[in-house]
Amino acid sequence: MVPLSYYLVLSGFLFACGVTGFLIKRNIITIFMSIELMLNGVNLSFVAFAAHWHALAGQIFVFFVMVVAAAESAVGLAIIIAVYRTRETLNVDQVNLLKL
Amino acid sequence: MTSSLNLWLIPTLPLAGAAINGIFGKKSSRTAVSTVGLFFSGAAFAWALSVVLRISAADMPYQEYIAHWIRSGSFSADFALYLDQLSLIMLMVVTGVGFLIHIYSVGYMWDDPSYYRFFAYLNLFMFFMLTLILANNYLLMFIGWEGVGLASYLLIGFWFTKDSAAAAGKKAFIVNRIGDFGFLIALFLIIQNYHSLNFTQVFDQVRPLAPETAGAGLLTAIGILLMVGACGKSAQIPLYVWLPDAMEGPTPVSALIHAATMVTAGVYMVSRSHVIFERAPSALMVVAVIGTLTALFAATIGIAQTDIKKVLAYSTVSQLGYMFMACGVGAFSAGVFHLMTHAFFKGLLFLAAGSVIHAVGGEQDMRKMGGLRSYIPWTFMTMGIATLAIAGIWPFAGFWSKDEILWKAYSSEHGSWVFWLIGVITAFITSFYMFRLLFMTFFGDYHGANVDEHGRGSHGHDGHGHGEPHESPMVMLVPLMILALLSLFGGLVGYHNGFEHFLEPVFGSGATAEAAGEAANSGTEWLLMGISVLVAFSGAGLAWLLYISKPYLPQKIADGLGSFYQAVVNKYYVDELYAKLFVKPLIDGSTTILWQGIDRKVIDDTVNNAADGARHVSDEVRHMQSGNLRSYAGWIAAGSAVVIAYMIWLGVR
Amino acid sequence: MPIWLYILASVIKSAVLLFVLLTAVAYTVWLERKVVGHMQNRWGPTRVGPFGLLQPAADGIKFLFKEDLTPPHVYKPLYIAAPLIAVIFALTSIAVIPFGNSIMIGGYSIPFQVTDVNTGLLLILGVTSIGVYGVALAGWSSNNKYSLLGGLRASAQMVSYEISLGLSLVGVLILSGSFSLRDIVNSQAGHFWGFIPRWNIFIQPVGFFCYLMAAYAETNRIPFDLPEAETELVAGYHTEYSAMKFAMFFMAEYANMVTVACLATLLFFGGWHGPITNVKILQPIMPLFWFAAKIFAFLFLYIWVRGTLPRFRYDQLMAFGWKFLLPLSLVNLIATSIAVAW
Amino acid sequence: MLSVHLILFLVFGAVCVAGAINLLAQTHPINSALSLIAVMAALAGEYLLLGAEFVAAVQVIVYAGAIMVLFVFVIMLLNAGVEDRTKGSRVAVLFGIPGMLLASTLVGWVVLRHSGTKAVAAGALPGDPRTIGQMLFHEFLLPFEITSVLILIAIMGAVVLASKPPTSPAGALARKAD
Repeated sequence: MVPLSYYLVLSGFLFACGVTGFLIKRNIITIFMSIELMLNGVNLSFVAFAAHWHALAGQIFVFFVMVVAAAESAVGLAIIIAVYRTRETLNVDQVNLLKL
Repeated sequence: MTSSLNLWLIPTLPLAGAAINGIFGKKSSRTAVSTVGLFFSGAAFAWALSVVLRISAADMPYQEYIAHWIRSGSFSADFALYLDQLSLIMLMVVTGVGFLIHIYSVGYMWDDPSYYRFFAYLNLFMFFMLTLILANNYLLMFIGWEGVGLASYLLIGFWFTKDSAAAAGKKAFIVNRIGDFGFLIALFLIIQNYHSLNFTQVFDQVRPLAPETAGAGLLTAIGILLMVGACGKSAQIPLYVWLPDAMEGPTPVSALIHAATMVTAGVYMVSRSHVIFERAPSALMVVAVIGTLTALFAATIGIAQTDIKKVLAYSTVSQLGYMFMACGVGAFSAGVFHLMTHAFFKGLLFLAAGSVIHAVGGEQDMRKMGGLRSYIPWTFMTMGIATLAIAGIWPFAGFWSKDEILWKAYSSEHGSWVFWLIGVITAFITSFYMFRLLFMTFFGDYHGANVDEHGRGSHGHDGHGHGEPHESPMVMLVPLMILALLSLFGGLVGYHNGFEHFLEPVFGSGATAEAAGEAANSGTEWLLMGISVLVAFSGAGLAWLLYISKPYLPQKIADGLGSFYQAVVNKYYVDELYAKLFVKPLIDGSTTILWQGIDRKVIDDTVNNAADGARHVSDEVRHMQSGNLRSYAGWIAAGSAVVIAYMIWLGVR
Repeated sequence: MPIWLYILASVIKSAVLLFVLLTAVAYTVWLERKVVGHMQNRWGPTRVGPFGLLQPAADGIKFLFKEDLTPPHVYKPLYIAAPLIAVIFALTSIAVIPFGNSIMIGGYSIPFQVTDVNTGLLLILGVTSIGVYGVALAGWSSNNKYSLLGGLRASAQMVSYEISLGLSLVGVLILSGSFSLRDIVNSQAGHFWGFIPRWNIFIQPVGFFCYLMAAYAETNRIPFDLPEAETELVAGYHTEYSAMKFAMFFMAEYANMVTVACLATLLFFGGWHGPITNVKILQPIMPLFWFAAKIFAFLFLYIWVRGTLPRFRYDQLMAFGWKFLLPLSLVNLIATSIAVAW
Repeated sequence: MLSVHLILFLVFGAVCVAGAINLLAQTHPINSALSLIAVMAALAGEYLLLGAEFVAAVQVIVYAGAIMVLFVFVIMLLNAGVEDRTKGSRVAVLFGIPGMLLASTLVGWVVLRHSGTKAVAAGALPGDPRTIGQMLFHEFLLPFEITSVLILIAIMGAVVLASKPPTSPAGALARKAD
């Protein structure tokens, strides 16, 4: 028997790691992976809540999150390839033309 | 009521005419335009006639529901029509006189380049006027009220290329707005207190109330505010100033809107609200005083006017004052009676004046007329009848109604001999200036043989030969004759209080009680009647003396009166006074405070400073958009931290 | 069953299974060399032991004692980890494969299976999909263009064919209504009309075809062995590997073949069910025998195909996978579900 | 007393934490990717503990087996090297990191304040494929179908984005003619 809060803290930790990764990582692919890490953290809390409240819908949400994550990574990685093709770099600090 | 009367057809037919003429008129021939205009107004008249024939007194008041309009909580205002004896009379007057004036307009406006526009407006006016009359609630009535105001504005400014016409239109509209403001507040008060605008519902709630004796009360307030609205629409002191200026419009318009129908809307509205007024004696007193003063005041101005239409305009104001006097003394049926007869003879007067103007090629100054009797005999005859009618000479229409009003002013419980006296004086003056008009125009020598300088080319009726005044075409004369007949015999409906009895279901038993008391005072009544006829004849005689027998006298009298005469000629400087009192301060205030002060300094500067500030802030803030993904993420993280902190604070608070 | 006994049984079963599996892997290699040799009119291994039967042992010793060469400029952690990943996940999936019915020992029912997970098939699929990393990382970490191309090809190919693989199995899953491999096998017990075994192959021939094709691609076997096409890429992703690391890839490949054969047997060929079940003495043994026989048949098919068919071109491979196999398995899935629903 | 459940939770949790931290610490994307795979695999274990076996399986198959393969594939394709520590964003450090720390501290505080929450038992919920499937295809049919459209669009978008634009129409035609 594990208290719900343990799962939530773990989930929050993973999410925070994802945010941190987004903030400190320069490689666009790693940043992307940080997003996936955040999604995974959220998924964990979904499943934990599903078990806690005996609501299967929580698990269903995880599937949708996964589907969206899959779609997102497919498109995102395609964009990364396109960016790399034109800018020849993966460093987000150097891909900053979209500004005033 | 077994079957529907299809009342809705009556307003919608002119609307259809207005739509057809307004949309297709420009490309259509004059014949087509006049056919459409006449057909739809005539159809409305015909349908109204058929309604009169089909409906019986037992069926009234008859209500007809058309569509639902506003339903908000317990409040509702629908497109629904209401027909009782009062609205029936108005209906007949509006459609009948309106149709005649439509016919007349065909001749009068034939040469105008905007012929179709005139008929579209005219039909539109009919639609709104009928809506006003037939509405079963104040809101729909108000729609008609505003609609006729719009139509009036459009028609006064019909020749909008002329500055004075455009200005007169605006003046009419703005002055009316002031009155409407009072009307609206009255409506708000009614909604607030009676939660309805439906006539039956409001009056059912008011009827059980006792008259407000202490002077001021809710009903008094509503009544006075309604009177403010009526003052605007019906050109009473202090809001009468627009009506003389409204004579800038084409003469049929003056006849239809500014004499026969629209200006009487105030009388109609006050009569319609008689339940409220009867329970607010102070409000009634206000109505009576305003009406009496207006009657006298306008009549005195009428003496010195030289423009034929201006004379008639002041006469209209004065006669409207009569009607309000009647309403003010509680004799609503007398007021409505005078409304009806006035519609006949004043419509006729205007149309005849139009015919005169037509005949002399656009000239409106009476001093340049004279001796027209032989040139335009039909016009002279009809106008003569109308003059006799308005002067109140037996047995013409005006006699019956005016006499009724004077008698009621004297005998009614709200009346007093003061009203009667002023009424008689006014009748004398009326008779005098009307005969003055008649004599100056039709008698003596023709002063305008060389009238060729008419700058009224825009009137469009200068296509005829000048020099010789000429009779108008039959299409104009026929309406004149019909109206002359009505002016002759229209008053007979009031014989033996027939008219009053007809309206009894509307105005209630009070009228009957008065009728009962009348018998006792019949001796007094005969006396008063004699006095009023005498006064009418003496007015006519004075006019004959001054303008036929001794034409040099008026100038002498004018010189003798000096500044007083100047004041009368200049309409007591009321326009100048208003300009000083209201218009100038308003313009100055608008310029310095509203425009330079508020608009420039407050609104513009607020907007400009906001824009400048936004630009400066943006100049700084745009650096946030560095194009760096991680910076955006940083902002998001910081922002979400704030949101989370706030949410948690909400939770633990 | 007390927990210690459960753990003990699991450990024993794991050890036995590992031994059997590795032996099977070794002798599959021997079998392949022998069969292909005969097909190509050669003898294959003959020197070590009778019929060269000790050849696998000799090979093993050779791999162990050969110099473990690590080229310069490789990314070392992954270079080392890649073969481990490959072999570990290849061996893991065998854990949920049931080889036969339970037997009773000391009053406890012990299944012929390391662990009976009721989503066994999903676990196999998951583990197989993770196995891709071994190949991909090996190719990338070797810092060699042939390796990299081999790795890229392998990962693309395996990801592509995994879809068809999964879809081809769904038909069977619909029929049996379970993810548990034991339930799937048990649903195939009995006969049609008394003599045709109630195997899924007869109901799902298209599904089986798709599965077979996808499985060949997943295991990088001829005709889909593009990742290690020696004529183009030297040896593909394991070009830079030698000695035991190379042996691990080798073992992974053959272990995967065994797993695929096991799955095919379980899903389409009735698992351990077979004729001659009424001989009392043989009852514990017969299921194992039938199972082994079927697996052998599959492995033989692998070798047979290898000896027969040429290699695809890479674009043909992708076109085949996406444009033919995937639609085919989808059609099969739809047809099956309609038939079942009806 | 440590139950088996708790021990397993801690083991998987430790792998998760280590993987997540390693993801941050590593400079080479491939290492980060592998760390993330480890996190995902460990999360699958956590899901098993929570009784969500189907979610666990899908987590491995989809996340670890497909999405992350894609990542690794792209890393290999672009031959991404060790990231360079450029200083492109002060905001991320000055606002982002403190914001993240603040937010996670607050959330952690709130969660732990309610540590009296009931324990979650293994297998407390039927997470088997049958129940999930029935729910997915009955209650959540519309979202399911919509996500399928989403996936289709994503596929097309990825193909369009990643495919090399033809240098010129003529060239494209010539290639087609080959």
